[in-house]
Amino acid sequence: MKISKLSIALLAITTAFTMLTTSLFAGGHSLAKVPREQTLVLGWSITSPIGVTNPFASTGYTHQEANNLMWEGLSYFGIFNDEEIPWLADSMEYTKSDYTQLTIKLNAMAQWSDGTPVTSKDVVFTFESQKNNNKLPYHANFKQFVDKVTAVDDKTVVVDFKMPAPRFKFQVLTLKFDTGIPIVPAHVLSKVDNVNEYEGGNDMPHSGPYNLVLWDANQKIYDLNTDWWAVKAGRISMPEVKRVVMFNIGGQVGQGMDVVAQRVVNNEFDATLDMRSSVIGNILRQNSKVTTHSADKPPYGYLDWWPNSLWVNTQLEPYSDARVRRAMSLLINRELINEIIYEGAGIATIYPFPLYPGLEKFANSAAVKKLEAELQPGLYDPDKSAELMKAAGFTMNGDDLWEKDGKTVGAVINGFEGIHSDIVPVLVEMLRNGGIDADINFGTDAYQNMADGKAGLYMFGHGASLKDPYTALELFHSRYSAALGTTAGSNRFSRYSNPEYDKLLDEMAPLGGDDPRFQELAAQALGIYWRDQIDIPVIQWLHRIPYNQTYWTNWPTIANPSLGMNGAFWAHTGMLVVSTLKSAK
Amino acid sequence: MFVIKRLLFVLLVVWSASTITFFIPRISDINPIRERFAELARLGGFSAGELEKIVESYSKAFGLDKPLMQQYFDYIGGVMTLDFGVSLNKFPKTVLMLIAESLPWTIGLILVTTILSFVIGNLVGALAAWPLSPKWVRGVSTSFILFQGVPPVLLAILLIFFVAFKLNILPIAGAYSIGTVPDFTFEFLLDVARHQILPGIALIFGSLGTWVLSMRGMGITIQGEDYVIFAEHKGLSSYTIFKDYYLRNALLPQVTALALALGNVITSAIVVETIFGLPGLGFVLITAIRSNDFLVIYGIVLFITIAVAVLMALVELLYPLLDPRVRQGQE
Amino acid sequence: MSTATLELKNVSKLYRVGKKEVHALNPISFDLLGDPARIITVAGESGSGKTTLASIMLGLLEPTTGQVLYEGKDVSTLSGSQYRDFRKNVQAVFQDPFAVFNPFYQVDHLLEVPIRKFNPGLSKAARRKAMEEALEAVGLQPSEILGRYPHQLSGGQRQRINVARAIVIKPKILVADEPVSMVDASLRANILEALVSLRENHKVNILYITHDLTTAYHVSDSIIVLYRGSVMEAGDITKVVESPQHPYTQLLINSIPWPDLERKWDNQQYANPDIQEISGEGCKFYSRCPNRKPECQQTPNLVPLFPKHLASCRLHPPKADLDAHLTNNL
Amino acid sequence: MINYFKRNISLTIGLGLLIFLILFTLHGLLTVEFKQAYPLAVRPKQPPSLKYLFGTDFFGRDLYTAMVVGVWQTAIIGLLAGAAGTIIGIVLGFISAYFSGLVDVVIKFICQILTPIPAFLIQVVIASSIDKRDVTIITMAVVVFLLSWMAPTLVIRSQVLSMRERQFVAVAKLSGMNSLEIIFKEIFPNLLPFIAAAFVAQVFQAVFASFYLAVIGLGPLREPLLGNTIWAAQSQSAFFNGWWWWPVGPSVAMILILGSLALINMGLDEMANPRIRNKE
Repeated sequence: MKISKLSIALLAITTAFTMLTTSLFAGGHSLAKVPREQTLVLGWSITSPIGVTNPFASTGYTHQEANNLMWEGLSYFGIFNDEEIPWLADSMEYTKSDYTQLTIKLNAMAQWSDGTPVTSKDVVFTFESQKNNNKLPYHANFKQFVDKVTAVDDKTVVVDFKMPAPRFKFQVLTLKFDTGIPIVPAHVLSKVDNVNEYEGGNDMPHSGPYNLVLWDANQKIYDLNTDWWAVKAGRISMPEVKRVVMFNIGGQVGQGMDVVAQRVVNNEFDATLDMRSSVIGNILRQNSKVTTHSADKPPYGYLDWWPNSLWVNTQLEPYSDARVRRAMSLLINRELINEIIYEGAGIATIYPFPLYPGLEKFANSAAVKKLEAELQPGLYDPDKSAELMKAAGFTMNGDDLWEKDGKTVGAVINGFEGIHSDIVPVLVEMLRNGGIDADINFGTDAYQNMADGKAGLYMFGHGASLKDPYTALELFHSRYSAALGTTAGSNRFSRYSNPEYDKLLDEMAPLGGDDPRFQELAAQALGIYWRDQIDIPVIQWLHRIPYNQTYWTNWPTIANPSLGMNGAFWAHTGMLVVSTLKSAK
Repeated sequence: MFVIKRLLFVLLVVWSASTITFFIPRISDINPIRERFAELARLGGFSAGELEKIVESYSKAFGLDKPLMQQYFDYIGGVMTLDFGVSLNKFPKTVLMLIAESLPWTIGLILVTTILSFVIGNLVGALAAWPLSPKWVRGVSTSFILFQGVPPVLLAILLIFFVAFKLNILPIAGAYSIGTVPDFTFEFLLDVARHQILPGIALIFGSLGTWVLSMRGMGITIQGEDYVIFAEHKGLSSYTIFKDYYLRNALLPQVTALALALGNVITSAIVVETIFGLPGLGFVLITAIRSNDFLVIYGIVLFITIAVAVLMALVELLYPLLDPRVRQGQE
Repeated sequence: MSTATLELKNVSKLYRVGKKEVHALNPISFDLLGDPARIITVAGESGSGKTTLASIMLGLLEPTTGQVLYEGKDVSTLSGSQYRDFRKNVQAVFQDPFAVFNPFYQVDHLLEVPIRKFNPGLSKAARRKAMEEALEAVGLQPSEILGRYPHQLSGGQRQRINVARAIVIKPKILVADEPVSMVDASLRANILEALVSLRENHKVNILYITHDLTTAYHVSDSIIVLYRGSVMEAGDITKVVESPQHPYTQLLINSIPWPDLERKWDNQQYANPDIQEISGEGCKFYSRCPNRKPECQQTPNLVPLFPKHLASCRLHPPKADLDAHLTNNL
Repeated sequence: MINYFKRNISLTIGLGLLIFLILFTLHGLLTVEFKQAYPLAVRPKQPPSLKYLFGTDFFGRDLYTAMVVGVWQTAIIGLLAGAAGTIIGIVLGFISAYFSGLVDVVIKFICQILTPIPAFLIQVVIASSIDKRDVTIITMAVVVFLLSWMAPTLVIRSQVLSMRERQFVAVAKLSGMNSLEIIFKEIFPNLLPFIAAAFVAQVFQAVFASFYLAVIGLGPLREPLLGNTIWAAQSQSAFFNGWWWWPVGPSVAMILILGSLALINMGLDEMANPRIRNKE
């Protein structure tokens, strides 16, 4: 055969093959056409397995990948209004003053997408499963606190606690940010042998406003359920978004967000995951229709609940010496961090919790202010740092690094490439300039190193306090202080142990957040956190989400708080963000 | 006999590749299951206390608590039946399912670009060596060798910036337009094709240089062969000599290089796919690497190895059909 | 009774290619005596086993059966000074005047190495002198040759350097494997002359391997005709060439366009070599032989027909009273 | 000599480029302050100017200094991995060809089995498996070398084998050389162009592979390795933010390095294989 003919034939065969297989695997769906102006396009990195919608499925389900549009909680929390939003439950109250009993009253109209009503049976099933199935995420909380769950009638559930549980309602039963549990349909899951391995699929009955209609490696498509109970119940008006497309932006090389940013500029995406501050500024400059939580002003976003510290393994030499921890904190120039990474926005922090209304009040209280002036947790002072290092027995070696017994301070900061690749290199250099032998690790072993306590330093957030500082401070309680060589739980990387500190926390536990005694104890605990430099607080975490108003308006912003929810469509409250959008036409 | 020998050889290749991929990750003590749950915990939604228990129970489910050699034999046994196990990340999806879903994209991209770069590269290489082509043609075509020094990944980055960002004439990324429902219509296929152009160009130019170089070498060697000289003396037109004697004979050995080159093409395709967000094998592989989904990593590495080994064997078996000289020699 | 300088005892070579066995050389025995020096031609077409025979004699190839004895000792067991002695005294001139040169070195290398190895004591000047003498002996200008790289010289020059190498070493036995087949005709006489003078002046025994009976007739004393690994005919060169007994030898000689006008160029049709391959048993020439008979399917022996003239052909009855040993007939 | 360079144009251009790169790096190494290749050293995000020849990046590295150090580190990886691969190749190739028999069969077989395994994939597996705290320039070189010694082994082996059949080897034997002398004095010198070509090819492979690993973020992250710089630029959306000079510099440098190596390799090929020599 002639070469030219051969190659043409080969090309034709290949093209035909590609097309055939593509269409085979895509599986010949046909969906009704929905015009772009009725469609919401979200850019997100989808990692969960195709077809897994069941909230109890272990390695798959995550509310972040638009499954929050299918599953609802008893109530939501509008963080910027500091206000609860009743949802499946009309009310949820502690019915004993020592926080040992909770009564839940469900909405009469609430129903699953297959027409079955949502009843106390579903709530009991959800709670009992969490309590008895150790593969479910809130198993520990239920086991620790819940004594029994009783269905009083079709729409009323009473939860009895083993001990005072003043934060249980908010932490576990209320959906906000990434925490809380959705209610699952008992009539579906009680018939399933292994709920952890049940995928759910596109058609699993759910209570939320959108039905999953297509899911492939590229995208997930949801269509509006016009029969949604919440509209009939008067919770909300009929959503204007007819179709939601969550498009997989994938784990690009170097997490190349520029492609994503450009697609926002091109009006391909209506919203995406959060951006670096330099990038979001450029998006706004290039497309005037795009706005942010703080409109077109820095910091172009809102405070997330995940303030990041340089966590320190307090049991590992030489970090076990509080002077070394303090010396490292003194090397962190928080002003400079604001300036070079965050374009001047005041992101750098000295707290292990986000400054939401309740917490800001606490941070500004006289007791805390006094401690701050005394301990100067945000101080940048290399000379003082050097003094402390000398006092701790270190000497400066020929490479300008501190050394003791021939060993430098091997400070490899373990972090996560996608979210920390701007801040960690800067921290490393700040530490190096002060004589700490620092380096970066963005490897997939970063978490392992934290959990095993092999390394000394980790860049990580505190996903804890939202209303009062208890949960954040409790992270450092001795009961979580795993010995070196054993595994530390998530957010327990400090391995810190101090009876004085524990006593404060134990006394705080049964108290409500607004109790004056609680505030007093919390200030003392924060004082110890600063004094001992349990970890080195670095930055508040911001969500700089671009909101494209070409097709959709009414995004939750400072000027227009809507229901007070944060604008992240991937948070549990994302369902409310999507449902309240208004068409720009 | 020859066929059986080749088959045994392929098996040995697969065995050694699976042994390497099995043991290398064990030199570190990363527990992929814990990493996965830690990531979920980081995203929120997990109270931390019970994490280790969950990890433990899953380790058991995946057989990670068995003795190493037991795991090894189980694993090799699985590989031989194309059972690469299940994905940790996308459980309960099996690795084979993930491969099957992503394979068409990769095959499409690789086949088209490999054939195009093979055809263009060899033609250019042949022209570079052909003594009758004008001097400037030889100069220009020889300079194509410089493409060897341009990694496809760089081309991909530059193409996205200049063609997609600045000129905005081709899609930036993805396999097809957002919100499009894949079906077997002409519009959809056109849409897919448009999305394949930039990654295709990156791959074609990335592998062109090698073909030009080897073809040029081959061409110069062939010129001296008796049959070419004979054809010249027969007074055949230079086009006929170029096409039927020179190109054809020089091209044959290149075919054997094709299978081996596939390994390199796949390497490039993996990174290019990831940059362009095409949901092919490379995309799945990089995602798996980032999430420590080690069974998926092994599975894809092995699958590609098997593919390359089988293709090499096939080419070796089919080669005699293409080249009559070898056909005779073998009998 | 002097010991044979080089003695081949039942030497044969068998190659295995896959399942096929190829007899490159069937058992052959003969001696090369040190004195008087003689030139023996081994003739045959390509594939007849000439080069295999040469390689075995040179110790470059292990025989499958039999032994090569140098001064009575098995060559494969030689070591130390005995080995060096063997190496020095059994030498070769090869066919390809380019391949023998290591392209990395100047041509001097070819002459210098054996001088250094076999005459370790020589000074640099003495070595140079030896090289120059040898070059002159083959009619080359040392100044034009030394310091050059092989590709800078012509084929004829290179081949004469090759012969010069033999002169430098002064072996007792020289295997000349087609020494002139790749050289311009005009230079052939020159090179052959050099070989003949080696025998005359240095008492070198020469095994002249060729497919060219004309040159063989001119330079050698006796001949061995090989066909597909077996000796077809052997003996005094004049006898064999002038009255060939074996049909194969006849074929060879008749296909030479002799300048003698009296002789007719025999154009007799020989059978197609492909029709019938006899492996193992039978006369090797059976399939091509115009005179073949049924009994030819049994392997014939090499037998004396006349004094100093042997042949292995069933067409000729052996003369029992004559010496059948190959050596004694050469 | 000059004539030869005139004839072998690719070798000439390739060597020229390489010499330029070497001079650039050497001059840089002698004049720059190494600290400026690391973050917080200079004003960040500055476009190229007289003060900052190649601009500065988001983190406040001087990109000229980063380039000098990066090319230097790339060269270390390339040379180390290239030399290791070639030396292993020479040793195994000669052992294989010299001892023949079982040793040869085993070595050849192992090489043939490992050859179809896509090395980059295994390198990715290795690089993502080793403890990230241990990733340095040296480990990069080792990772790259581990699966790249087979090609030179096979090339050297087959060259030795074909050399061994050459007549000058038989002549050397007749001239009284022993086997070792023959290998080192007769065969080895003739292999030099092949060894040089194999070495350059190895260096090319090593640079290429380490570059790929670094670009996908598997390199030693703090170092200004060329691939790392591109990785960092990508992860800070350099193009989108208009900091085009950040990724373009290292890209051009990488293309020059790989291009010069490819050209030299081609030139050496022409040298080793006389048939490919330009007939002009």
